[in-house]
Amino acid sequence: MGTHDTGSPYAPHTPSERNAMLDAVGVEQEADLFDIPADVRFDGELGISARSEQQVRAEMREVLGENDDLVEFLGRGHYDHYVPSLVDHLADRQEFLTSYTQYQPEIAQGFLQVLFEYQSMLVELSGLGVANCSLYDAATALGEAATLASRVRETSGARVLIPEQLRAGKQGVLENYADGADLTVETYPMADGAVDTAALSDTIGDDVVMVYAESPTVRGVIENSLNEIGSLADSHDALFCLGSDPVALSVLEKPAAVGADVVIGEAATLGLGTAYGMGLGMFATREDFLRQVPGRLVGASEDESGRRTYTLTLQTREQHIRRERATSNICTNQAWVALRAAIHAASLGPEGLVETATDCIERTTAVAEQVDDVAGVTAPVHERHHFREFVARTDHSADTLESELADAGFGVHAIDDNLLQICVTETNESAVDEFVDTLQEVTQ
Amino acid sequence: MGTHDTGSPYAPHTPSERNAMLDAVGVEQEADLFDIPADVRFDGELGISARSEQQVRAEMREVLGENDDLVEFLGRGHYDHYVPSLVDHLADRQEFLTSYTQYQPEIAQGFLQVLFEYQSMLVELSGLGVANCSLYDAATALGEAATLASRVRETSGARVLIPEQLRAGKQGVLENYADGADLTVETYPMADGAVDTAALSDTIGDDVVMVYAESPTVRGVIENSLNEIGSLADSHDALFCLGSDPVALSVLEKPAAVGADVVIGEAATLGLGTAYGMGLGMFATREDFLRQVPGRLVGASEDESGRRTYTLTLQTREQHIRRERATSNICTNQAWVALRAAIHAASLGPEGLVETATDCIERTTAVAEQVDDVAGVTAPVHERHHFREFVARTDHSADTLESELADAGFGVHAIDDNLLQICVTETNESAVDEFVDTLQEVTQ
Amino acid sequence: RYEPLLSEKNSHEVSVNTPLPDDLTRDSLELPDLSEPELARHYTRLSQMNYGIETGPFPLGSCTMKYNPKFAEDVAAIPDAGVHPDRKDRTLQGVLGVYGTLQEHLAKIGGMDAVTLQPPAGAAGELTGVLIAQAYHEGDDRTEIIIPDSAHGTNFASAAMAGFDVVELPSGEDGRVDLDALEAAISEDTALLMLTNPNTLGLFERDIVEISEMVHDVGGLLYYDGANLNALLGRARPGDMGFDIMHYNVHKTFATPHGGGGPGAGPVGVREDLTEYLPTPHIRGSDDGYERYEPAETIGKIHGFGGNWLVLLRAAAYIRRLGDEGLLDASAKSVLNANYLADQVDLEIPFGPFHHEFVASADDQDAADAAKRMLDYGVHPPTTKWPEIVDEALMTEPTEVENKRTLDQLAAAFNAVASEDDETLEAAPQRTAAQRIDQVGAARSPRLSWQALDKE
Amino acid sequence: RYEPLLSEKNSHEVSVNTPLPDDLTRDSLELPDLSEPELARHYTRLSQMNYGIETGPFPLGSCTMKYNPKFAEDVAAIPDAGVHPDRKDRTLQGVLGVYGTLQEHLAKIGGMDAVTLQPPAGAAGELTGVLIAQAYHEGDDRTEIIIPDSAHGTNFASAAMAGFDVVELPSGEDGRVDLDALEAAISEDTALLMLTNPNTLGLFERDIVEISEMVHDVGGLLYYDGANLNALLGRARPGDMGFDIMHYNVHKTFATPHGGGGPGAGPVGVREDLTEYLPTPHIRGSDDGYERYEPAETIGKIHGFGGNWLVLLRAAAYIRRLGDEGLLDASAKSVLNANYLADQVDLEIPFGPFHHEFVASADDQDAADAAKRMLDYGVHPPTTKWPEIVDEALMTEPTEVENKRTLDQLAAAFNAVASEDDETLEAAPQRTAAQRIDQVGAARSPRLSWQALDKE
Repeated sequence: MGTHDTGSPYAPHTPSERNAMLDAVGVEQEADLFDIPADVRFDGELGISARSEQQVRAEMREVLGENDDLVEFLGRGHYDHYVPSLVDHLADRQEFLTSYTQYQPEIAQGFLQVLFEYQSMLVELSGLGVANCSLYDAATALGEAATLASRVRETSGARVLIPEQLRAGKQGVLENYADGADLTVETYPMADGAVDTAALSDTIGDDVVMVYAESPTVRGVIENSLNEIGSLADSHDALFCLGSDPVALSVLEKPAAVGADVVIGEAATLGLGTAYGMGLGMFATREDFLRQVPGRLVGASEDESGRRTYTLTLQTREQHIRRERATSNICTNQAWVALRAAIHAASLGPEGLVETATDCIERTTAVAEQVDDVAGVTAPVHERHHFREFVARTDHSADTLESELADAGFGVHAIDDNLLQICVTETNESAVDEFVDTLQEVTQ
Repeated sequence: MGTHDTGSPYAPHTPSERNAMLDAVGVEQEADLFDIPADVRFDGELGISARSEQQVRAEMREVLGENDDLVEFLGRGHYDHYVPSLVDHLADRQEFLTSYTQYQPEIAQGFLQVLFEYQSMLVELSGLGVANCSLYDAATALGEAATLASRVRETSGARVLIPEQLRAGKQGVLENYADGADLTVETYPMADGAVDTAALSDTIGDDVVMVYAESPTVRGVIENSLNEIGSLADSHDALFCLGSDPVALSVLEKPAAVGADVVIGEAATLGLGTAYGMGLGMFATREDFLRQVPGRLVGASEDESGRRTYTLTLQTREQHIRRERATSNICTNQAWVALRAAIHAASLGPEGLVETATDCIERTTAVAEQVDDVAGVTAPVHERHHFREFVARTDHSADTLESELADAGFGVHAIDDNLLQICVTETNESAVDEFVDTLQEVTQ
Repeated sequence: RYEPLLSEKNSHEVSVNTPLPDDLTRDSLELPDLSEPELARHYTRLSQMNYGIETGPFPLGSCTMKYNPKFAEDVAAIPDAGVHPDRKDRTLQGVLGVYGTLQEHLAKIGGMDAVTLQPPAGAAGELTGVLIAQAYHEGDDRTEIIIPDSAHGTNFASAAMAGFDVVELPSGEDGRVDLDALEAAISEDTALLMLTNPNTLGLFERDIVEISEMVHDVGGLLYYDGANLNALLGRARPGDMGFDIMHYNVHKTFATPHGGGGPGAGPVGVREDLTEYLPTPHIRGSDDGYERYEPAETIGKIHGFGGNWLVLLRAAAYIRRLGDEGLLDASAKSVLNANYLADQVDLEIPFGPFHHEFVASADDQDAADAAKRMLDYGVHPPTTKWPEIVDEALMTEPTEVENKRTLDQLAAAFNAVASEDDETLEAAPQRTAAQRIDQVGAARSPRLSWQALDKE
Repeated sequence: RYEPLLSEKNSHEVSVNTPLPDDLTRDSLELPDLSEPELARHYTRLSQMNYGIETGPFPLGSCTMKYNPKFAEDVAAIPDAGVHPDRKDRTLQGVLGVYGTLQEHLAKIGGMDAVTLQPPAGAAGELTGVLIAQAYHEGDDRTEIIIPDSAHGTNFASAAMAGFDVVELPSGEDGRVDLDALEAAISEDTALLMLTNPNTLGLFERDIVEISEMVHDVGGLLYYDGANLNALLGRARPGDMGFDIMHYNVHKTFATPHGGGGPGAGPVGVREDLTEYLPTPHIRGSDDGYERYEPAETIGKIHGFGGNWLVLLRAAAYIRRLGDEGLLDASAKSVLNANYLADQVDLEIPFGPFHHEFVASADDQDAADAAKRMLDYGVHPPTTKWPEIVDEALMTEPTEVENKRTLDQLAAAFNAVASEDDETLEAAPQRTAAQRIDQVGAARSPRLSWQALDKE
């Protein structure tokens, strides 16, 4: 408002200040400072009209209000957990939110310590020796795992094996990362929603760089052959990369104990809630691969006074120093989302985390039973243990059901002609009864 | 969650910590520390069941969702102005929000300076020499003005004169304050929505302690005889107390210039928005009444190093020191709301504030014209200048119209058999056309 | 650390031009004129010169500085809470529902029959209570209110504001009400006896039943100052002790933020036969949901509208979060914390057994100086020099939100300061944003605005 | 100032008991176990040991640390924004509408024909652009990407990640692209030339039209690194200069918070004939509103879902807030600020005329030490020792959000440090939460978790 109302409201110059500055640099107007040849100068209008803060807020509320009101029973790699109020309020402190990468650690001890604590939590959850302080999301983390595998593996090879049931986006990102490293991505079969280890055994060979498996899988199945997969990979000098998430890992067997060399996954299951797929790439690996880890690492150190401090470390792996020989091109990462996840995990504590995860098992079983009770619907399709979500088979077209449920205010996945996938957490469980009733109606 | 899940989630004691502490004080359990005679011990249940944070938030959203969705054209002493995002974000910093009264100024310089700046803004707006750093609301500020008047007036007297058109709640609070000071409250007539100065002249006498007038009035009328009222009061050695608000004062003649001895009003027109009547009592007065001011005052000082600092001052006026001889019983005040108002005012700046106020004049005129165009409706009823709101007369029962408009999603005041009052600011102006259409329908 | 005033950064005088006649408007307005980035830094830096409950312990006796749960802020920000009070009741069932439920919860907690939420602070609650007593006694010629010498200053001021004479009751040697002194003070002129229990020394008034009978025998009423209610949550209720009227400090007991001095809320509970005196409007359930009504003998208004709604809303959320078990635990841990801290502190504590707070004596040190020195140890000091019944009082209330480590840190600060000399204390604080501030000078030549500074 | 690790405060090992068979679960989990008040203090204190843009100026060259408007945070918190990506398009018109509009706005700002919002950061944007170039050249045997020596490190790494050979282009004596060197580097093997303009010295590549023709003549494409776009807002557009592909750094140019390192977002714009290579899904308007579709020749996925949505949403709000006039003013004031600050600084600035940033030389001082010493003057230092074309570089970008007073304060810090001796610089910083940190030692024996510390 007022004096600052013309131009950017975030440029603080008063007219007299501006004039004094123009005088100091010896020009009449800012335009005189631009050294842009006339033929590439832009004199047109962009056609974006300025709005007041109040107007933009109202407009954005209105536009976003175009989203239908749905109770979402959606998962498949992006999940909603209740985020404690504490997380928002602390993460929004400007000292965290508006700070930069910690290249001056002496005035960034706070963020560095949070990231160090985040890494430590992942070390506990994965059982592996080192975790980085974030990648973009699970998919890019999987891509980085493959390129790490190609760098650290002693024998040559080009194949990366992934399960046939996998989120398409994850596979797509992996393929883009793999291409540049001259890797090829192949799928191996699954049986009843889990890894078909016999088939995997047939497929694997010494030219396999990395085997990827998930638990829980994209269909919510808790994989029961992780040990076997780990051994298979190991026997071919292939890395075993396990996909999971911090909530599941709080109760599942430690990845390190089943032979995982890398753990990736979606750590935004803590701290963020649904955000149209925005995520937080978890990445942990064995200590001996330390110098091949992509992304930033925070380490403990001492300052001149001998006190413990924290700093970004091993930066010679990174692009701003090693350039084309860097372990990855990642620079801007998801640090603030990692901070949110760390605060959320701390807020739950070990009991809260285990309780949340246990609920994801018990609740899913209970809801699958309810869904199974609907005439013409079978659930879960896979006779497996489930986490958060499960697949149901119906006599109807899944697409039609998805549409009809959306009209009734519920979101589910149609994953195949007759398969629906349903995800339940503490944030939508109160709507389960109503959902099941509606499912009953639309399948009649 | 977890260990802290039993009992208060905000008591941090782990079982082992608790035991160590019980050991140190030499008891088995906390109950042993209570020295409550058995006959007044409560062993029953309160019957309030504990809920998770998620549950309470959901429940509160649900309960508050029982409010109908109305576009409110409501004012009469409680107003909605757009509060910039900056206000929420800065005021919510815990250093402000969770701090105590500034009895240790050395670690409370931040809040003290904000309150000092708030006082200074009110000094500019009122033209008076001193402003306190908040009272509860306009009504209690009016009550305090009356008791101040009874203390500072040199001749004896007991009558306080108030306009006949006044918010009932304001009069009610004033009467409670007046009673204890042995004052009586009397109304004087108004003519066409403004003070009937002839009638006031007839009513006033040397036994009048204080004359109160408002601009804008409860009906949104800008009073045009303030000078005359000020002179009348002065000629009887009565104090002239003017009721207004900071937005209006940014364009209206300075209260000091029309002879006001005290300015009170609702300063939560800045910084708070509608909050079911929660407010911020503005209180400014002449410097010579300084030692009779109710509430807290922040003053500038120096610290040992000679640097300028701020501190609560003149505390000998206050109850915690002077007890029954205090200028008021007020202790806890509305400091944080004052902080919000100060940030809001700073955010607008002088131009923004004047613009907001000017809009309150121009917009109200325009909307009154629109309403006047509705067949059977006359607006404004008073041939006066208006601020934010105006009164309209209809052929119908105002109560019925109020009800029908509520059903259609609009809130207005029914203030008399055939009078509606309508308030418009930047927060509801976008709904004016729809409102006028609806008014047309319900008055057909 | 120093942050200039807004007015020193950039001030701007604008001309005022409105559609109004010139004689109704001012010519110009001069106020600070800064952009959002500059303001964000200004207030952020100022906040960094301020100590809040998340900065560290805040053991101010009688103030009950608890941690304020973050979720309550989110509850207060629910858009449906931002409504105007002049809506019709039927369109306002959300707000009225919260009022109705909170009234019930507070009534249960205090053992009262009805509760008004209108008083915007504890002192306003006191005035409400005093006015209710006045209305109840109407026709009688009861001019006196009895208040112990150790009571909060607001008790005295509130009584005086309603026109009563204050009769000060000297404390007994054990720090509690002296029944003989009470006997001497009490009479047919007694309208009200105002008590805090536990009192400001943290002591439970063991003779409360007898006191209640004495007051009621002369036809007076008994008022409970809720400042120390945190000690009794779920364990004892003023209503059960014979109190007729009480106020609750929701910004103390129910963890709503103190906000640098306010807003708070001071709901008032009464026994059944005083219900009709409550301020108007009162809220009650009806066939059509909740409704506002005017009690038959109402004392009228104590706040222009319905009180500090957003504070009440936070308290409602807090009470529901804790429930019976949480409230019971709050009193348990607040009393444990006070007793543990007292045990660790090497100072004399003349009176006991205390509950949620204790008053230590700084002995031959000046308590105010000792407090300033505690600032240098990074903690907030206790309330000082009050109640006067203890020499150089350090009135200390850690509340239930502190853990053992923090209490140990606090005790270390107490003990370190106790061993220091007067010179060190008088020179304190040294490690704070500002050094010792000249409060006498500030009061001697008051400068209360930047305009006053400009005049110098 | 020192705050213990969460694990040092209280750690707790819980047994894991679930309905799962034991062999699928871990036996126990050990993590910090603290209550909300303790956590609130922990993170609040940590925040107090961190410098943000509201703490003071943040003139990191190439980083564009702007003030992040508060209202954009409120926009990102609108409940309707918190949705799952697997909804059907017709139930997701709100999100898709924001995508559609932001795509259009960015296209206009960059002079591009289509924009994807999927890349979650600038480097991901680069990779996207490189993959698009690769797809465009499919069948050709173009193996090289040319990058100036002064370019951001990510350019090199992104090119390499896609399997290209990097050809480094030496800067000319004037700090710009040397056309002769380019002529020598360019060939039929050239897939892409990646440029920043203004470059990292703040200089506009005056020969950009000629450069563009040279690249296009050999069949290569031209890529614009958007890191410095703030200098050109509304004044020049990469698309008009001949760039075929570009990325935008919304966390730089469009004032979304850097978040201590991320998240950002790196939308990529392309000229019309590259539209079909964009990542999938892309968003377009249709008769039924907005829809997601798979472009015919898509490079596939660059993020598992649709990118960093909540960052994009903030940027969308910022762009709408500023509009044409605000964007034009942002570039004006950012360039004015850089030039004014440079004028006040008593250091050599070898190259010019610069725009939004300048690179000064610390001369015979170590630039990194000089930066540490600047911390003692309460400001954030510039980027140091890069680009290497300037000895002991201090790469400085104040952005448009600083006022004259702050720029003067920054200049005073530069100048004060410039006059100090090496000893002082090497001992710096002294007035910060931590003193100089041993980074060499941290890398030599990495301790990257509290578990690693426990092992010591």
